[in-house]
Amino acid sequence: MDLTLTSDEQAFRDEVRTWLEDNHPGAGPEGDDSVRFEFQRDWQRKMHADGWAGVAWPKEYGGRGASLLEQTIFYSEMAAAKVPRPANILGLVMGGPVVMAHGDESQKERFLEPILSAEEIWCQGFSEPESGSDLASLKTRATKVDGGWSVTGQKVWTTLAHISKWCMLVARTDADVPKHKGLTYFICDMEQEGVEVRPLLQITGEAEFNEVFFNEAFVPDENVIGGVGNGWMVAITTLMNERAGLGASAAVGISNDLDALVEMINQRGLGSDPMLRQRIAKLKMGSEALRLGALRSLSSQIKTGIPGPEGSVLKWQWGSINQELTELATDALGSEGLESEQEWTYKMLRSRANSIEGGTTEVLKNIIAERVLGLPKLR
Amino acid sequence: MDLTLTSDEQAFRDEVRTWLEDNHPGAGPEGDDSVRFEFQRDWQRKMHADGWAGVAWPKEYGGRGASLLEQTIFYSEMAAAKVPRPANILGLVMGGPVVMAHGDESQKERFLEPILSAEEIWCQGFSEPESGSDLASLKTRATKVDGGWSVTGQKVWTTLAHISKWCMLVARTDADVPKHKGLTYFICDMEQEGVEVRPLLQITGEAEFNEVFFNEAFVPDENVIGGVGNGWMVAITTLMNERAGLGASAAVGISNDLDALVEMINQRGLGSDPMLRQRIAKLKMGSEALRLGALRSLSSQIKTGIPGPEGSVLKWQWGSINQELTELATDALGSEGLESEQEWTYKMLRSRANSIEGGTTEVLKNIIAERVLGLPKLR
Amino acid sequence: MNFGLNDEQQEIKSTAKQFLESRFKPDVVRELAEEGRYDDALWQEICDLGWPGIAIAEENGGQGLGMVELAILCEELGYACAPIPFLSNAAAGLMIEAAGDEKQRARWLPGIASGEARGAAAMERGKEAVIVPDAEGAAVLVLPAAEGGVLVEPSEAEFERLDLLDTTRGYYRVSASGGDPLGSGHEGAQRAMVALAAELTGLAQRALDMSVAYAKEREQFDRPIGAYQAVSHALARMLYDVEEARSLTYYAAWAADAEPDSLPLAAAMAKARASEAAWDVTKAAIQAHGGIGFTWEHDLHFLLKRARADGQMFGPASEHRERIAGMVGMA
Amino acid sequence: MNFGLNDEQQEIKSTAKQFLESRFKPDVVRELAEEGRYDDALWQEICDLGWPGIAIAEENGGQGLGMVELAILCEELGYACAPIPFLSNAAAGLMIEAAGDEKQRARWLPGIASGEARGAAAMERGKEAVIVPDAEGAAVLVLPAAEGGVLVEPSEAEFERLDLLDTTRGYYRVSASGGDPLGSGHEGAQRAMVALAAELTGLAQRALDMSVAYAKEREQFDRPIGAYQAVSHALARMLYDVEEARSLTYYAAWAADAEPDSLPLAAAMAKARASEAAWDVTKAAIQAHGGIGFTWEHDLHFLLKRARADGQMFGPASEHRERIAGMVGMA
Repeated sequence: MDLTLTSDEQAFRDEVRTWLEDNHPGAGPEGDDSVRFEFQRDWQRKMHADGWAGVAWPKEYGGRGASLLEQTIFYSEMAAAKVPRPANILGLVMGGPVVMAHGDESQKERFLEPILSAEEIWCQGFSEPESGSDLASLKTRATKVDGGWSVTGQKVWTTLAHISKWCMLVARTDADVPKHKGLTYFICDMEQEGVEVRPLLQITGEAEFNEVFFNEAFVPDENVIGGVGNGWMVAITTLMNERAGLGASAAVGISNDLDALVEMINQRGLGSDPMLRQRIAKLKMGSEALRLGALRSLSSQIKTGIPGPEGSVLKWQWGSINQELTELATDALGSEGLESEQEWTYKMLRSRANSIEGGTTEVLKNIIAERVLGLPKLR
Repeated sequence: MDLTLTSDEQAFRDEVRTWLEDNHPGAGPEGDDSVRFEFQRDWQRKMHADGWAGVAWPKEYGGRGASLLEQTIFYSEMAAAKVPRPANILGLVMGGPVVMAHGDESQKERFLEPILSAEEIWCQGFSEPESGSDLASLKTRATKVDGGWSVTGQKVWTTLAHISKWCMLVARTDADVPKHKGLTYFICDMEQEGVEVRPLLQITGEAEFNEVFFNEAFVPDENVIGGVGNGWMVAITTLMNERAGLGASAAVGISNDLDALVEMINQRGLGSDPMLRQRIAKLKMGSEALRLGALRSLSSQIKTGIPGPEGSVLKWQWGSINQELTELATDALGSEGLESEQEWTYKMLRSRANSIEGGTTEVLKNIIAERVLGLPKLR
Repeated sequence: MNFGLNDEQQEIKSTAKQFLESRFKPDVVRELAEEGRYDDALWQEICDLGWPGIAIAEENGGQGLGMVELAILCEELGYACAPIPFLSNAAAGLMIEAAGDEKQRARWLPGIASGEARGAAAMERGKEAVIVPDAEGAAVLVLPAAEGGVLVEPSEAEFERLDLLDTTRGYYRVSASGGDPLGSGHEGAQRAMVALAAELTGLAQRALDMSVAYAKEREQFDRPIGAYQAVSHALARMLYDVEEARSLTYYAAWAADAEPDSLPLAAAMAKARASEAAWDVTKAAIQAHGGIGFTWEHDLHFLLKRARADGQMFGPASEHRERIAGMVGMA
Repeated sequence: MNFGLNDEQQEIKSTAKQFLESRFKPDVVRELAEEGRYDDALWQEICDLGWPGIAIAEENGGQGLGMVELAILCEELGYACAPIPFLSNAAAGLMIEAAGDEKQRARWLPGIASGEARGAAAMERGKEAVIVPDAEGAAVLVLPAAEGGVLVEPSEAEFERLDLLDTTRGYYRVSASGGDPLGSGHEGAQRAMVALAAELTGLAQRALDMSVAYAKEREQFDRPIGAYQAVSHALARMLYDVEEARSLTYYAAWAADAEPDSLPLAAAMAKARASEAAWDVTKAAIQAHGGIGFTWEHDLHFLLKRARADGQMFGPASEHRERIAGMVGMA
């Protein structure tokens, strides 16, 4: 056990840190979504120019080929430096990896480079109104037509859909087999008539997500990933990619917010309030346990080569800590915490989704019970 | 809505109060179980002599025929005066009522009076090691023999078994029908060779409960209650009796303990500790909510004539408040709270069973979900 | 002893529920909340029903009923999440009736009771610039002062509309100096806290009912989600919270009129418990609904946000608990 | 960077687990706990393995390994719920090594390392009459003093055996005056807190493992209770608690040797989190077991009671949280 970085690891961290210092794009412009998006796209281009966009991607596909630990260092440093997310985040962490893992050579040729360069933005079409936790029950249908597939159905919670070129779409291609088996994974062109995107307002008043309606949208055969009928398996791999390595940078985000919270409390002269002190200490322990849990999980993944199911614990921890942290902030603000324009109030409302998005806490507990503890499956 | 007592109700309360003042037996002797038991038996005899033992029983069976509200007043005053329990508590609140509801005339003749007078103590043989929450899965078997039934099996959590004359015993008389249907309710004589009672030590070190082993114990036909095969229905009625009306007196008990706790905290100079103050306030609210919830439930039962499923909420509240209260006490005691001889430490350990005994909290939540909220039954 | 509603109270409750259900349909509430306004015609209807004066003495132009009846209305208004300037007016009435002299009562209570000259009360104690719901359009403001409160006419006050997360009600920051002092004492504020607790109880009950309905209907993995203990036990816990809030609230409402010595403690308990219950229950309701509960298009967030704002009025639960500890003898 | 055990540490862990499993079988633990005594032969075996000196420098007669290795042993001893005078001796060693002068180290550490002349340390800071585990039979006692600690020989101290709920360990109330003062500083106590946190983590892990095994095997309503979310989600929560305790504990153990500046905060976090985790998890384990978990004949209560006693040593979690708040800048 040794939490210090080796000299190689330290050199990598220093390289990242220096690069981030030299290239930090600043807080970015205020303004509407499209202004913000252009800012993030420029940022990703800059990252890509210096070989940081695909930090986790193998070199042969234009990535940096960083090790798991290096990826963790990179994401943590990004979070610590408070740089923006790259514009094509879903392409980088899901779309690219799924094409690399399950795509054929011509798909790799076609799709990978524009992901890195942010020329083509990606979004994810898994969730549907009727199938949230129960992904395999999805109803969007793809029917075979000449040269491809005709897709009809509705997806929801689709981040970035309105600016995306490609959608990672899972649809039912065979209704006559058990529900996990009839699914296929497509890369669907969003720029066509059969695709309609509507913004989905959240309780915060923002539209971070979209609903996407497919009405006989066309997907050519060459955009099937992993073969017809293998959609479930391909999608599950993608979802696991979503989890891996994000724990450590999420912990950095929490830690940043906790620092800001302590400062806010002190500024208001509440730093000696015994109840606030207890709650801050609990958050500190939670935040540190999250950071350390992510490192333990990473160490084990480096050793064994496979991401363990304990990623579900990290996601659960993160959501619950973030909810407690932002609620504490609005509590400390008193009636100011009721104000719509208060950043902490926004964060508190936004945090209510943390126990739903990317796996509800209930589903995470099921996963832990079944896959970590080995308890019998709920029938 | 009017929480004040009517003049009749007030008169009844004053009568109870005066009688308790005049007849309070004191704290009773220290000493072993049998000394304590004799003390409680004497106390019940005194209650019976003045017509208070069967306060809820109809007059025709030697009871006082008190209304639901009067019963509540009576139990609450008992709790407030901190008098001991009558020795034959299970006979009074379960055995008698079940005989009155389901017994035939000769059974009423035979069993009721000795319950009131505490000549014959009763215990309850429902739970088994393999069937805790799932009562209907019980395995104790009664086989037809000449003139009666031969019982073999094991019961557990049997309070007072070692001093009981009679056991309310549910056993399987027909293994060939679905599990709820093959049960029969017996009154089994504990004073026979086929019955062996072993004390069951709890984590407190006490033996409040027993295990009872039946080895071809004999029960004559005339001791079947409610007919062969009707044991489930009879038992369920009995269990409902266990809940009704106890909420209010349980709330008085909590309130007494809360007063004692505040006093203890003040004595130790901790009354200004902000965290203790928050926790005490929560307990006060919980304690009051329990008292008031019991009164609401009672009012509704008086109006509708049937005890509602909200009794499950009261039991849940009570258990959780008592666990928090006793844990707070041991927290406040610091390292003194580790001492085996500390009364609060005993109470804290004992309270861990509050969420298990008389319906686990998990089962109570199921009942609330299904019967109060009308949610679909867990399959 | 009857800790249930009597026939007349039951009648008030079901009439109110029915009326509010028909008038404050979800799309009406949504429209008003999104536009941050009230519907004058609906307010007029409610005035015609005599609700604003329900707990005001007949001699002051009210119906002369009590706190229990007012709590019933507030609970149902909370249940409906009705955008209506009811609560602040009722609070003003309670405060003036409790601590006003004869002249003050005669001057203001008839208008408050009829709703024709509304009052508005600060829902805080002992602060300087205070938040007053529904201050705009009120004929009189009840603001906190060192000892009890003070009556201020709108022309003597400055106010600014606040942009709070709860848009089902208008909130204003009011500052004023001087004014016409009320007598001392906190009874009026305590009564107003009970009314607020009743509203919170109603909000929580609504969130629970919506969740139960959703859990019966929504299916995942081939069964209704309400058949999973992960969901059903969470709903049972919501019931637990709502029931505790309701017991303490109605006890406080009853005590206000029948056992005034118990009111300070009872009101603090009701407010603290109902604030917490409504917040916890509305949060849990969003969780039970999953993604859809997090959308603007679903109605839950109006309940959540109002629960948050209500919970803050007259101070958060922790402040009341601190006082409760003192009242039960912690020293 | 590797936040996992290296091969040597893994070897220590599995050897310790295997050894303790074979020696401290449940009926052995039960017998010793019920009689409130230790088994000298078992202690001798542990001494022969060199465990008491694992973290003591070689020059002082120990093995010269570090806090991580000591934490591994403590976790396994907690897992076994072993009645053995290990922890107090280890704590004494840590305190003397951290704050003793050369003479004090030379005099006491070899005996502590070999286990032939045990030490015993008060697991409290800055009090008068303190509780010292395993004081009887110790060659030297480390007691708290105004600045750091003081070494007292048993002949100079009065002690009384206490009847505490945890009977897997001997607790004594010790009072003494004078003695041989150690240097100042809290490092030794902080290290001892980490050892204690490791024991608590082991206790919690054991309670979780027992609960998981029971939930797989126990059937109610025709299925294993572990198939019900009411049970399985509670067990998932127990895992959450255990994992947080373990992460913070091993971090603190690593920091003690590698990053001493982080130790004060890390030790406080480890102790606070592990105390709470062990208490919550052992309570939840009883609940998961139902009635049988509440019986004396089941082994869970030994874990519960030791978790309670350990949690109290060096002060309860709330005290540490108060200090943590200060260390993260609350002012």
